[in-house]
Amino acid sequence: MNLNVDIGIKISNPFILASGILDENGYTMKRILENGAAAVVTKSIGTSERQGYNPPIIYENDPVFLNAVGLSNPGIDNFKDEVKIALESGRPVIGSIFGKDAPEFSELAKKMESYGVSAIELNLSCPHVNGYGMEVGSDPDLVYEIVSEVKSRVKIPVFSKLSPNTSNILEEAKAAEKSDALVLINTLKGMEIDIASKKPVLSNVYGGLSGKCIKPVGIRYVYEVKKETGKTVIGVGGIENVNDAIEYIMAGASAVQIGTAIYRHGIKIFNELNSGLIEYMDKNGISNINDMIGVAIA
Amino acid sequence: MNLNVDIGIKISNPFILASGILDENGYTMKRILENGAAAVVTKSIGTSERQGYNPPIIYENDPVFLNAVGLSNPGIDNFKDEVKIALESGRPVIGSIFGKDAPEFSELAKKMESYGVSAIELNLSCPHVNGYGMEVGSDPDLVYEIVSEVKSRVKIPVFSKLSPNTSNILEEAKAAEKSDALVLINTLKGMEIDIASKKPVLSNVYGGLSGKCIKPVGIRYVYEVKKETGKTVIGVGGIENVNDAIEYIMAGASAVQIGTAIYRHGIKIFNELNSGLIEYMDKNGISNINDMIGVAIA
Amino acid sequence: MNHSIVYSNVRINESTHSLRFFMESPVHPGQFIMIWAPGIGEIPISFSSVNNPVEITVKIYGEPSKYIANLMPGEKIFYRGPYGRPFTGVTGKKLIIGAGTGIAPLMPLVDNMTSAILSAKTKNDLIFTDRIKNLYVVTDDGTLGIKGFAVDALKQMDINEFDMIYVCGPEIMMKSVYDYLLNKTDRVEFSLERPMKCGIGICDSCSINGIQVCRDGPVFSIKDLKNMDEFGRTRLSFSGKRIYL
Amino acid sequence: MNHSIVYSNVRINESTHSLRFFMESPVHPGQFIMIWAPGIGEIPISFSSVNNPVEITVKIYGEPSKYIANLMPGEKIFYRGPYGRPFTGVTGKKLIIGAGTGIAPLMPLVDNMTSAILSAKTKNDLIFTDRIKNLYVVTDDGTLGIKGFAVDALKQMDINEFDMIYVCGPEIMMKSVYDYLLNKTDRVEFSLERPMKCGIGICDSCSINGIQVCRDGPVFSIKDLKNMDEFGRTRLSFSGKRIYL
Ligand SMILES: Cc1cc2nc3c(=O)[nH]c(=O)nc-3n(C[C@H](O)[C@H](O)[C@H](O)COP(=O)(O)OP(=O)(O)OC[C@H]3O[C@@H](n4cnc5c(N)ncnc54)[C@H](O)[C@@H]3O)c2cc1C
Ligand SMILES: Cc1cc2nc3c(=O)[nH]c(=O)nc-3n(C[C@H](O)[C@H](O)[C@H](O)COP(=O)(O)OP(=O)(O)OC[C@H]3O[C@@H](n4cnc5c(N)ncnc54)[C@H](O)[C@@H]3O)c2cc1C
Ligand SMILES: Cc1cc2nc3c(=O)[nH]c(=O)nc-3n(C[C@H](O)[C@H](O)[C@H](O)COP(=O)(O)O)c2cc1C
Ligand SMILES: Cc1cc2nc3c(=O)[nH]c(=O)nc-3n(C[C@H](O)[C@H](O)[C@H](O)COP(=O)(O)O)c2cc1C
Ligand code: FES
Ligand code: FES
Repeated sequence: MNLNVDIGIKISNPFILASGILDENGYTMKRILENGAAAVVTKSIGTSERQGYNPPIIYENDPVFLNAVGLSNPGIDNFKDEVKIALESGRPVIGSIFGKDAPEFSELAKKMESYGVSAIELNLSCPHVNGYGMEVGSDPDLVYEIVSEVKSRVKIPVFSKLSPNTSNILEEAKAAEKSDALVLINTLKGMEIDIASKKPVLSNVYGGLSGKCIKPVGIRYVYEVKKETGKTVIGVGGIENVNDAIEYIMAGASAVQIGTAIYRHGIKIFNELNSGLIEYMDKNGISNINDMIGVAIA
Repeated sequence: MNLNVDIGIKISNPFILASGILDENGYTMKRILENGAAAVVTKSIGTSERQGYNPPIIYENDPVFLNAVGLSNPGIDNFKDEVKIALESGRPVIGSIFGKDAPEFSELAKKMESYGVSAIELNLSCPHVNGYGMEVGSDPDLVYEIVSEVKSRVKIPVFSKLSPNTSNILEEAKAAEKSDALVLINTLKGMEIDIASKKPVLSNVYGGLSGKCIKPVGIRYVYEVKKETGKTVIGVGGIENVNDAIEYIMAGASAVQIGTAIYRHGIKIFNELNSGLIEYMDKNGISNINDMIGVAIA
Repeated sequence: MNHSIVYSNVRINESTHSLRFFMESPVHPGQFIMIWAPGIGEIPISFSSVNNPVEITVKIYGEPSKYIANLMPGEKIFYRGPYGRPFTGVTGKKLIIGAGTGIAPLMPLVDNMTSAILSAKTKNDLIFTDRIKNLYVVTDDGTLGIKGFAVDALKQMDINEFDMIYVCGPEIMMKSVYDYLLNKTDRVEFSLERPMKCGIGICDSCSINGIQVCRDGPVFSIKDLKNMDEFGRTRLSFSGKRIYL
Repeated sequence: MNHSIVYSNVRINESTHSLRFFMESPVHPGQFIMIWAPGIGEIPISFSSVNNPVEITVKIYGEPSKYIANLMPGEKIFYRGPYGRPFTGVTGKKLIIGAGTGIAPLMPLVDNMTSAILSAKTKNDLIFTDRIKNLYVVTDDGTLGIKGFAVDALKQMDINEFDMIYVCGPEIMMKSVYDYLLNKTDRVEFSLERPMKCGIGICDSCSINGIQVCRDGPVFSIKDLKNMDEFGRTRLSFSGKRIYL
C-alpha cells in the first residue's frame, strides 16, 4: 500500500501538522513527528519577536473554535534552535513565515531555508499594511510579487497559504500560481460576545474561526481551486477524523493539515489518522493514495 | 417593557423570519406571523419563474447545514397572491428580491411595494453576471447603483443584505450606505462530499453554509459594521436561542432574523424567543430593548 | 448521508420495484426517507415494510425513481431520514384505502384485522393484491374488481366496522374520500403527498396552510384536514408557483 | 464562558486573597481554571479547596490577578475549565512541599495524615500556616522557621515515612527537590507552572519536552520528569522565545 504523496516534497503519509498549533517549541514538533505526522508546519515566524495578543487568545464552545494569537513568535533569529530540535526526528519541517511585503518574506524564507526546513509556507493571511481590515492575501498583486520573489530566492519548494476571507479565491490562486502548492484554508474571521459580561470574549475582539465549522468552506475552496487550476493543493480546515481527511483528498487535496482537532483528540490523532486511512484503503481495495486525489471532481 | 424596535419600519419585537426559509407559500408566512414573528422576509423573488436546482438542495450533518436552492421562485407576478395571504396576519411583510442589475432590482421593488410589503430587502448575494463565481454584492459600484436606484423608485424602506464571502465588508457597507438598514449575513459558500459515493452531496455542488457554524462570522460582521458605520443593522446567521439573539443585539443588531434554527426547533421558536427575551430583560432589569443594542461595542 | 446495501430487488409490475435493505434507525409506518441518486436527484419514498430488512416500493417516473428502482442487490442505496409523523397504530379492525403507488405506505399496517380498498388505473397497475386477505379491488377501467374510484367501493361499506381508516393516494382521490367521510367519523388518517425538496421543514415546498407535510405530516387526521383549506384545492409547484388542483 | 457569583473574598496577606464561589463541574486537587478578567486578561488559577463553594487563592502581580483578587461577593467571576490532570490521591501519610502561592493547589490534599513544608521569602508571605497541623516552616530570610529553602527542611526528614510527596512552587525550587528525591523514591508528584495561553493543549506556550503542561499536566510524577530534560532548564516565553532558567 502506498501512502506517499508528493507536494513538492515527498512525504510518507498525507497528514501534516497545521501552522500555529503545537509548533512553537522544537520539542513539541519533534514529538509530533515521532507520532505519525509526515511533516509539521512551524508557527508563522516574522522578522522580529512579537508577544502577540493578551489572553484570552482562544474561545471554545463546541462547535465554535476561535483564536486570536496575534502572530506571537520569537522572531526568525530566535527560531533556529527550535527547527534544529524538530529536525532531530528525521522528518521534514515546513517553515511558515509572515511579513508585510516581498523583501520581508524573502529574507525570512532564506533564513528558514538555511535552518534546514524542507519547504516554505507563506502565511498570506497577515494584516495588509495599507488595507483596513484586509489581509495580504486579498491583494493579488502583492501575492504575485511575494511568491515570485521568494521563489527566486530559495531552492526549496514554496507553498502559499490562502485566506478564505475573500470574494474571489481563483484570483488569489492565480496570483500565487508560481507556488509549488496552495494551502487552503486559513481561519475565517469571526468573534463572539459573552452576554453576561457584555464583552467580546477574545482580548483582540476579532479572531479566526477554525475546526469543524469551517470544513465545508475548506472543502469548497480545495475543490474549486483544484478543479479550476489543477495545482497541487494541501487541504486544511476542520479535519477531525479520517473521513474528513478522505473528503479533502477526494476534493483534490494531495495532503492535509490538522490543527484544531488536536484540542479534542490530542497528538495521537496522527497515528489514528494513519491507521484509519490504511483500514479505509484496505477495505476499498485502494493500493495507492494518489488514486484518491480529486476523484470527486466532476 | 418595550420590545419594539425601529429598523426603518417599527416592529413589535426583534424577531424576523429570514429569507428563504418557509416563506414561499403565503399561508406559511401568515402562520409564522401569527406565532411570534414580528415580521417575515419573503423568499427572494426574481423577474421570472425559476425552478431552482434539483434536489438534493440541502445537506444536514450537525453542526453543518448547507443549502443550494438555486433561487427557485414563482416570478414576481405570481407572488402577489402569496404576499396578500401573508398580510392577512396584520403584520409586516418584507419583500426580498434579487436581480442582475439596477433596473431589474427597481422593477421588482416597485412591484413588491405595490403588493403591500412594508420594506424591500435586496438580496445582493446572487451570482454576478460578469464575475466568475462572484456575487453582485462584492462589486461595490454595482451595489451602489442598485441601492441608489431602488431608493429613488420606492417610498418604503430598503434593506441591503450583504454577503459574508468578501475580503472587505466595510467597502460593501459603504456602497450600500443609502439603505435604511444593512442585513448581515447571508450564507457562506461551502460544500461537502459524500465519500461513499465520491460525489458532492448537493446537486449544485456548491451551497451556502448557515446555522450555528456561521454565528461567529455573523457576529463579527454585525459588530464591525455597526462599530465602523453606525448604521442600523439586522443580524442573521446561526441564531438558535435567545442568548444568540441577545449576542447579536449586543453586537449592534437592532433586530435579528432566524432561518436554519427552524429545522431543529420548529416555528414555535419565535414564541420561545419572545418569552426568553422577556425573561432575560426582567431578570437583568432592562426595560427597553433598545438599551441593549450595541452595548458590547468598545 | 447514510447508506445501506441493497438486499433484494423484486420487480412487482411493469414499472414498479420493491427493494429491501437494512436500516439502523427504527422506522414507523407512514414515515419516509429522502433517497439520493448521486448526480441525478433525490426523492421522498415511503416504506412498504418497516421491519428489517425494510422495504420500499418505487414506481419509475423520471430519472431518480428509475435509478432507485434499478439498484441491484449489493449496490449502495443512499438516503437521509427517516422523517415525518407516522400513522397512529390501533389494535382493532382497520381499513386501508390506497390508490396507485399510494398503496405502498399503507402496507406496514396490514395484519389479519385489516381490510383494504386498492385502486389503480388498470389491472396491471395494481400491486400487493397478494398480501391482503380482505380485499376490495377497484380499477378505473374495470379490468379488475369494481369499475370506478376508491370512494365508490367505500360507499358500499359499513365504516363503523373499523377502528381506523387509513388513506393514501393522489390528492384528488383522498379529497373525495375525505368529503365522503367528513362528519361520519373522526377515525381517519390521510398520508399526503406534496412536492418535497428538503424533507425537513425548511423550504416550504410541501406546505399546506402553513403546515409542513414533511415535518408535521405526511400523516394527518381528518380533524387536522378540516383546518386546511388548501387540501384538494391548491399547492405550490417546484418553483413556488401556486397551482389550483 | 462560564461564570459564577463570588461568595466570599478573604484577604489572607498583603497581596493575596482567597475567594470562594460555587462550581457545577466537580474539581479535583491539582486542576485549574482559566479565569477571565473581561477587557483585561485571562490567567490560570488552581484551587485551594475543591469542595463547593470551591476556593481559589490569588496573589496580585499584574492587572488580571489584581482584578480577580478584588472581586467582591455578589460579583461575577468568569472562567473556563476545570482543566488538567489532578494529583493522585492516597489514603496514607502525605507530605506537601509548597513555596509561595504554590502552596495553594496543595491545600485540598491536607487532612490529618498530612505533613507540610511551607516556604516563602519572609514570614509575611507565608499563607495557610493555620490550616495544617504537622507543619515545617522555611523562610529565605529566617523571619520564621528554618532559614533556607524547602529542600533544606526536606533533607532533615525521613521521606520513607510518607506514602506520597506532593510538590508545588517555583520551578527552581521544584528542581532542587526533584534532584534530592531522584533515586530515593518514586512516590512524588510535582505540579508545574509554565506560561499558559490557551490552557487546552493547542498553543504550545506551556510545553515541556513536547508534553503540554496544561493538558497532560500540570501534575507530573517524578518518573515522568525523568524524561523531561527541559524541566528546570529551559522554557519558552510568551512570544515563544527559548529562555534558559
Ligand atoms: C412523502 C412521500 C412519500 C412517497 N413515497 C413514494 C413511494 O413509496 N413510492 C413511490 O414510487 N413514490 C413515492 N413518492 C412519490 C415520489 O417521490 C415521486 O414519484 C418522485 O418525486 C418523482 O420522481 P421521479 O423519478 O419521477 O422524478 P421526476 O418527477 O422526473 O423529477 C426528477 C427530479 O427532479 C425533481 N423535480 C421534479 N420536478 C421538479 C421541478 N419542477 N423543479 C425542480 N426539481 C424537480 C425531483 O425531486 C427529482 O429529483 C412519495 C412522495 C412523497 C411526498
Ligand atoms: C497551572 C497554574 C496554576 C496557577 N495557580 C495559581 C494560583 O492558584 N494562584 C496564583 O496566585 N497564581 C497561580 N498561577 C500563576 C498565575 O497564573 C500568574 O500569577 C499569572 O499568570 C500572572 O498574572 P498577572 O496578573 O500577574 O499578570 P501579568 O504577569 O502582569 O500578565 C498580564 C496578562 O498578560 C498575560 N501575559 C503575561 N505575560 C505576557 C506576555 N509576555 N505576552 C503576552 N501576554 C502576557 C497574562 O496571561 C495576563 O493575562 C498559576 C499558574 C499556572 C500555570
Ligand atoms: C491557535 C491557532 C493558531 C494558528 N496560528 C496560525 C499561524 O501562525 N499561521 C498560519 O498560517 N495559520 C495559523 N492557524 C490556522 C491553522 O493553521 C489552520 O489553517 C486553521 O486552524 C484551520 O485548520 P483546523 O480547523 O484544522 O484548525 C492557527 C490556528 C489556530 C487554531
Ligand atoms: C434553505 C435556505 C434558503 C435560503 N434562501 C435565501 C434567499 O432566497 N434569499 C436570501 O437572501 N437568503 C436566503 N437564505 C439565507 C438566510 O436568509 C440566512 O441569511 C442564512 O441562512 C443565515 O441565517 P440562519 O443561520 O439563521 O439560517 C437561505 C437560507 C437557507 C438555509
Ligand atoms: S419539503 Fe421542505 S418544507 Fe417540506
Ligand atoms: S497553554 Fe496552550 S498548550 Fe498549554
